[in-house]
Amino acid sequence: MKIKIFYFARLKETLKFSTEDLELPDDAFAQALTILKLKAFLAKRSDVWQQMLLGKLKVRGAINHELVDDNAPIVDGDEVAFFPPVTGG
Amino acid sequence: MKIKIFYFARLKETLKFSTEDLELPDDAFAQALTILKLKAFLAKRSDVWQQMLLGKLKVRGAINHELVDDNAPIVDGDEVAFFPPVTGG
Amino acid sequence: MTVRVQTEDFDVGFEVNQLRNARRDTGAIVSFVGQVRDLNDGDTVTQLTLEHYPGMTEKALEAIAQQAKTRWDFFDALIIHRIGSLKPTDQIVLVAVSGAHRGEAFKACEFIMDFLKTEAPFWKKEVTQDGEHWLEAKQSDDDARERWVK
Amino acid sequence: MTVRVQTEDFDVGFEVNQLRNARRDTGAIVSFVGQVRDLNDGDTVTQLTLEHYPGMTEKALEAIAQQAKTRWDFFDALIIHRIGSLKPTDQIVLVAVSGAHRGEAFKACEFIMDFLKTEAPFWKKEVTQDGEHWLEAKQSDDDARERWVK
Repeated sequence: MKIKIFYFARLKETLKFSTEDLELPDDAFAQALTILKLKAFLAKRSDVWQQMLLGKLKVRGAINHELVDDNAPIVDGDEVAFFPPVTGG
Repeated sequence: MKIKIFYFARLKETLKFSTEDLELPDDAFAQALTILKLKAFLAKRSDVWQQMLLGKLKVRGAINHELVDDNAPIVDGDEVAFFPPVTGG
Repeated sequence: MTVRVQTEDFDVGFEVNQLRNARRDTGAIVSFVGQVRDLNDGDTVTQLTLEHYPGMTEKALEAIAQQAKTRWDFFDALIIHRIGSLKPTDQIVLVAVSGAHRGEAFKACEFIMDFLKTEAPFWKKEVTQDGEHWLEAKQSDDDARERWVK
Repeated sequence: MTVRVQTEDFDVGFEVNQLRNARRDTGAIVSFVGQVRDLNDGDTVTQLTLEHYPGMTEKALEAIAQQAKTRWDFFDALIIHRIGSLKPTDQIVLVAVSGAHRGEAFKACEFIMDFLKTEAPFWKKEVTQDGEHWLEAKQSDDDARERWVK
């Protein structure tokens, strides 16, 4: 499966990633992929990733431009985004 | 005692009075004058006055530019006003 | 706190900018503009005349703004109310409140409007196709005011 | 319903007049303007950068306006939010709501602001004398949002 991931604000700056295309083998993991499982997967990349995605910072997820919670399922072709709580207005 | 009375909106238009200076003998009536007693006093002038001041129209009173209730006392030199419920804004 | 009762129209953008720029720590400006509707209770309105009680009006509006100030934390409030002869789509009233944060500014602005509607000595007379008549006070305005005192 | 996300400033007077004049039965326009404060948590702010999520931002703001529409009776809503680099006293956001009556317009405007603050993907980074840092989300904003869902 192929997904696109965007990172914003503190995540983007610290991870030095604004966007990436991620390709995963179509196995059981991919078929049961959720926001939380994707966070855990990415967190294995390094301590910084671990810290940013599963650390003290509350990270919110969006799928295809909709805010979702940690259990939301991710499917092939989805646009996923991770970002800290919003601070506009 | 001498007081000044103002009438507004429907009262002014129907009574054909916008303002008047009223002089009352300094008797027991004047000494115990209230908004309600003044209304009753003025209502004796004619059916129209009776209708406007003690009829179906809710009439509010003010003394020296402050909204007051029917029992508010009126003293010499006061500026009294009668008007329907307000409709600004 | 500024209160103006005037026949002239007002410029919302100018007034809001004045409030906004008065302090560099202003974070929020809430404003209300009321305008003459062309329809009221199904009648087509062609003109509206606003009468008031000179002397009392300004005092009543200032008292309302002061009362708001004792209840909410805001920087400044501006009240402009027009009098005289107005047409549909004319502006009647502006209430603008500046503050550090939005919650208190929203409440103060709505409070001022609800009390202005029920305590400031203005009276509206409408001209419709059926002639002219004084507007009746609305129960909904009394109810709106009551919310703040319970 | 109109949503605009832009780097340019906006003109509150112009926008409020547009809304006001769009319908002759408009009786009330409630608007909120947010501006960059020169002080935040005691630090002097010299600059503010607003990042957002293009594509999602517009959708989120439209969804908020639509949600307000299902809850209150108003005519139209306008949301303008600036992005990019701003300075103290710059305008950040405008929410304006037009309607027949004030109560519903006040509620809709405040509702839109409370949800914009907690659901629209904007992030603020401040530059102060101590360097730059991302702003933290505020508990008070979450609380403000919660009032509408209980």
